[in-house]
Amino acid sequence: MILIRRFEEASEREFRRGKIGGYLHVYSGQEAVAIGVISALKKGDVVYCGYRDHAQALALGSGPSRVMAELFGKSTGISKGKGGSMHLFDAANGLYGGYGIVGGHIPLAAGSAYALRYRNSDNIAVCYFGDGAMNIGSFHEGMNMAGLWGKDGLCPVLWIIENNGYAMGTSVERHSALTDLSARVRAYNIQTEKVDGQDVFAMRGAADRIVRQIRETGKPYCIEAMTYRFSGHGAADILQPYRSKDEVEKHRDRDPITIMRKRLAEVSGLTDDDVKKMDEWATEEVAKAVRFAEESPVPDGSELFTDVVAEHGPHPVSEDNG
Amino acid sequence: MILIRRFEEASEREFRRGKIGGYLHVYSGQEAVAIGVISALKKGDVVYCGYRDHAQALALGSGPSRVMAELFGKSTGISKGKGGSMHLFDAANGLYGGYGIVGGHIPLAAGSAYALRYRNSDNIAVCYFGDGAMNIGSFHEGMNMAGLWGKDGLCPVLWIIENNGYAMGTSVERHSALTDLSARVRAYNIQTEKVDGQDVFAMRGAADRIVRQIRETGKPYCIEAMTYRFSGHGAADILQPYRSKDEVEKHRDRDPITIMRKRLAEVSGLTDDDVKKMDEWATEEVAKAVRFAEESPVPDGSELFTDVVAEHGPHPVSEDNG
Amino acid sequence: MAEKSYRDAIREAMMEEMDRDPNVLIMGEDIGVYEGTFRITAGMLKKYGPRRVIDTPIAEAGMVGTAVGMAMLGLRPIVEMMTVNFAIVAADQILNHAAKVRYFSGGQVDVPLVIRGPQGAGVQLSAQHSQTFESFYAHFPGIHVVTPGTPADAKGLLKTAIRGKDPVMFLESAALYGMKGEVPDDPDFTVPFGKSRVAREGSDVTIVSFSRMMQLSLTVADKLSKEEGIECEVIDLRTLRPLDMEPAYASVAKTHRAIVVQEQWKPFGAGAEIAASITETMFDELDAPVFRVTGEDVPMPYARNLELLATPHEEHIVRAVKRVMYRS
Amino acid sequence: MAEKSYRDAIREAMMEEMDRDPNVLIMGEDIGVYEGTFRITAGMLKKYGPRRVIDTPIAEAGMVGTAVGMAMLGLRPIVEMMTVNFAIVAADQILNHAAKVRYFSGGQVDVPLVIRGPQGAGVQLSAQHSQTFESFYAHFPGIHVVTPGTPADAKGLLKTAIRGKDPVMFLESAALYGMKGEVPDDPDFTVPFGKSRVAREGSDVTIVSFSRMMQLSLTVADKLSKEEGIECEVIDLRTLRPLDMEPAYASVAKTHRAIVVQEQWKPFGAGAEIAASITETMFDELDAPVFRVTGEDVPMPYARNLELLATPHEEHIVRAVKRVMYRS
Ligand SMILES: Cc1ncc(C[n+]2csc(CCOP(=O)(O)OP(=O)(O)O)c2C)c(N)n1
Ligand SMILES: Cc1ncc(C[n+]2csc(CCOP(=O)(O)OP(=O)(O)O)c2C)c(N)n1
Ligand SMILES: [Mg+2]
Ligand SMILES: [Mg+2]
Repeated sequence: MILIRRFEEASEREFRRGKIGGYLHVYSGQEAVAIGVISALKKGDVVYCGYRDHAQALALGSGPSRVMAELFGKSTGISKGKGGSMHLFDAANGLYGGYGIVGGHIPLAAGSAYALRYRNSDNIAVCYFGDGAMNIGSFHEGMNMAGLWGKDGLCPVLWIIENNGYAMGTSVERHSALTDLSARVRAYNIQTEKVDGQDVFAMRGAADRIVRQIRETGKPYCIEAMTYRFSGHGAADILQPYRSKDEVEKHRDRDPITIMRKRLAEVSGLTDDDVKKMDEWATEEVAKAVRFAEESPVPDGSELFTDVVAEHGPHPVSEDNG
Repeated sequence: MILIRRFEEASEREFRRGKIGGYLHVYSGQEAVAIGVISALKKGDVVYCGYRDHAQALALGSGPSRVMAELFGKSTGISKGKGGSMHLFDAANGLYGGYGIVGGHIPLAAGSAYALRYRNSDNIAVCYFGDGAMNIGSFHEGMNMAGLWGKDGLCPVLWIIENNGYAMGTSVERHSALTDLSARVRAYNIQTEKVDGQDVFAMRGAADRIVRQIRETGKPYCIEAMTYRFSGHGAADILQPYRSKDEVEKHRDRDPITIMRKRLAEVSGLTDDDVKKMDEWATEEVAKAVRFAEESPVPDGSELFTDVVAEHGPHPVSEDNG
Repeated sequence: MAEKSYRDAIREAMMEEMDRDPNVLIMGEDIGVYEGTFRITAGMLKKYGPRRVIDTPIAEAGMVGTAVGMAMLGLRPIVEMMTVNFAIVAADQILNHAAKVRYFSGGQVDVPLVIRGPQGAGVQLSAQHSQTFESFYAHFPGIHVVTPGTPADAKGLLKTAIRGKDPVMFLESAALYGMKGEVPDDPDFTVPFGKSRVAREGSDVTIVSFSRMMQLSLTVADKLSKEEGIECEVIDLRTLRPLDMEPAYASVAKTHRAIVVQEQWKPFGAGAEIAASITETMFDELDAPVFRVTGEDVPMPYARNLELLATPHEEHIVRAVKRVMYRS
Repeated sequence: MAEKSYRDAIREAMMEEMDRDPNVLIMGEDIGVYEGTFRITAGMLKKYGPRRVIDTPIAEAGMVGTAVGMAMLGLRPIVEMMTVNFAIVAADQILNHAAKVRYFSGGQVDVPLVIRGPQGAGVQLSAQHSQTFESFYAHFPGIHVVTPGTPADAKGLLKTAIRGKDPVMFLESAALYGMKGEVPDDPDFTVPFGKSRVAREGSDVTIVSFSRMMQLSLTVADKLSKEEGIECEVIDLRTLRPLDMEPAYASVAKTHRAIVVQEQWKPFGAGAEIAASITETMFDELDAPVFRVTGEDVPMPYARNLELLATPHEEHIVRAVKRVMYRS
């Protein structure tokens, strides 16, 4: 979690330095939601997220260097620099993206869950999405199909609502007719549970139990993680006219890292010194990642034309362009 | 209702005779759902439906002749023969269509409701859709927006689920994760009520009360009408492998026309003779409609190019086609 | 070789591939219990069971999206669209997800996904149900667009689609379902993508087309040959993405005249790409501009007489052929 | 006349029309409290209140669908798409509902609806966020497709769109938002649809384009004039549906050579229609085939160097101009 925080701070910095382009959506404040669940998974499970995906990639073990290189658009990035921040992808580690169309990935996760069960695996799919994503058609269609397939034990998917209170600048009360978002999920015959998304132990505890249940039953389940983002929606969201400084400050009291530290101090005697060491390690890892990204080469021009399709790839129009 | 039944029988007959083309979806068995609600409306209210729309048009007063002419693709049809069975439209009488993409019309109704309130009218919008339509994204998006706007009294819309148990050949249990379809609507903060869709008095009673409430509050409301279709999904649905003859027969016991007759006999002394007269009248009306449709001219060829856009209409390619 | 309908060819292609590869499955609305609105999938639920023949809710975006998720994990889903018109509600899943995930993941996944169904006008289904979508989908890289015009191609191209690694929009012509033709018996008979074919040889005018309009062009070509001694060479494009224009170019080098025939609206339709490509490459060989025969630029009307006016017919093709021969 | 940015021109067009007509309202994601991702709607919520400036949930199909319902009852909704890419999820509402209801109702309703927002590549938004959609929408009858290339046109065409009776896809170029230009002060200044304009006169080669690529073409034309004495005539199409090709034809009658410049993928792109139309009508006047300058046929990559390779640049236009002059 500390690594994620330092990573996100660095990525915001590098964005301002112009090293990172496009849109950049960081996870600061929500770390426990990624870590709490992903640490409960096993090899072969697959994870889907939206464009706010750095934390999931790091939690799955993609490595800060390759993730940062992706943000820099370098050939050493996890997607060879072709995807960028919104489209992190690391199939070998179980990360199946990183999608930019809000809610578009939700049916994909249901389908992957079906595929796992179709092959009689006990692996599961996990799908992160925001509160705002729950208003788009693909959420609805994906949920209903998951609920239906779940009746036959054919849809082992864990839905995670990252309820951070806002879709960009629109608060939950202003974008959803009913603010009890879980109620919507229950209407598809899917069990739900609200969990404190600032407390990694609460998240992990729930995840352990629920993941086991999903593996056994093949039925979908939904965690509504109540969380908060500390940064703007994206790097361009400077003014944040939709919330007050006070509100943000108040939520900083429930920083998931502080909560984790306190708790670890209590149960396993974590000292300030330990934390300092962890912090130094994280800072150094991230600095290394930035150096790696900076020093890596950009993709070769020929990469433009690869990976479009497996066969019958594009004819470069530059050849006819005059 | 008798008129509707006779009309639908005639349209099925004329379809078999090749006088009607395209898809044909009749309302037999569901008549009380259309009549019960539409009879409770007033001038200026607007009604939306899917492709199963003959009954609504007749209930709104479009007249059997003009509706039948539309099915025949004649210039005297309510849409000049351009829409056909799936796209009945009669704005003057409040019918705003007639849509063929399942669920696509649901947001339209919410928007029209908003427009009515925006202008401070106390008119309302009514929107019919099937159980199967509740699985598509536009249902979800439209419902949530209605729920949201309803919070400010800006969405006077009455949703009518025509729950006839099947989406084409797929039963509710097989297409919806939760068969309590109203629960889905409540998840958008919309009040719901299940009503016996075979009993026109039950429908009318509920509609009277609910329509009044919607006019007053500007908030959406949803009736789940429990009904059944006696004919196939469409004229092409001959085999009906998804349901047994027995099942259909069982439901015929609850024919809305029989229920209405019995009830009227009880409360207002309707005699068999009265019914016979009504039936004769309806049969004659429908026969007239068929004659009218048959004798009407087809649209003039020039009509092909009108009504595409208000300005900058199409250039006939037949002029360049060789 | 056996004589088979276009419909049966499609059905057989699917069943043979399902027999061959347990990863192949099919999903769609009313394909199982109901046995398919066009009966393409009749008997399949019984034979393969509900895990492999999935009746879905009315949720085209959900269907395609879940299929993308299946495909990335190695299954080979076939998604049946009751008609291709309904795929518009899934356009984002098709064009922004299926067609792009290979690219933005840097090639980490295959997406072996076939989306298939009937399209086209002709039976008074009016404005929302009568469209064809070849140019709509073929504009986007990352997805193949297939438009078979014969039973043999329907079978061979569908097998290629199912065995491939990429998403495919497999656009069938509803009007051709009943058409019969010779289909090879070999269960490994496939037709490659990106290989247009000369459907009929001729020396006077090149007609470039695909799907049902290719068949109509053949009819016209035979007539013109018999009645007026005009020999048209008909090129069947078969797949619009990848698009193989070489046979068309070779033909134009011989005939010096070409027309394109498509069913749908002229503006920004498939014919524009074909005509522009021919001109770009074969300008010096052309003795006349490449004319396009297309449907009228209007939403499809319901009335039978109007519908007939809205779609291309034999005489339009005849006129265009004569026009490029400066005989009109 | 005053110098204004393309962004302010759009903003002013909307506000003037909202002042003029209480039936005009605007809806979209984060246009109110957030004041718009591109700040086009800054201050509008405050000025017009939440009934007329509606922050919507993330539900593009719902937005367009509700707006169609409003428009049929006489309101004039403007739907802002945060970017036009997101409109794909509403493609069915746009193309099957907004564009067709006038027709299948036999002309019983007007649908005065404007769907607007930025599109185009250039700031590393990668595959799902960098597309342009002119040919995608312009293929369908029943909807106008507008592609303004200057601040004056942005304002004048948007006013025409808002005052009209038909649905309009108003495709703005995100890259032009900051561009300045003279804009007439008259609050009734409008630019009609279907009137292409000569953006620059020239006698050697006709360049047909629209939106940002039209601006790029102007830059190239000036350079070619100064550096090589080649005089290009640049035609700005302004609206792709209705499409007015007359000025392009007139120009080709003079220059006998033409190229088309578009940002998006070549296959089945807007350039194909334009090139095919020119050839169809002006074949005998052409001394060279009409070449197309387009973006590469790949989903947009994220890396800056690849993105630059994927989009058309000055040198591509220069090369195409020289090619039709047989100077390459
Ligand atoms: C279909 C679509 N519409 C709009 C957008 C623009 N957009 C990107 S993120 C976002 C807000 C999403 O909010 P939420 O789902 O709550 O996720 P969070 O950003 O809070 O994690 C919007 C509107 C988009 N990417 N896709
Ligand atoms: C988006 C879309 N998908 C599929 C269809 C084909 N289709 C037409 S009606 C129908 C069944 C609808 O069932 P329901 O909503 O329950 O209405 P009912 O016919 O029972 O009145 C289907 C699948 C369609 N018209 N639109
Ligand atoms: Mg959120
Ligand atoms: Mg039903």
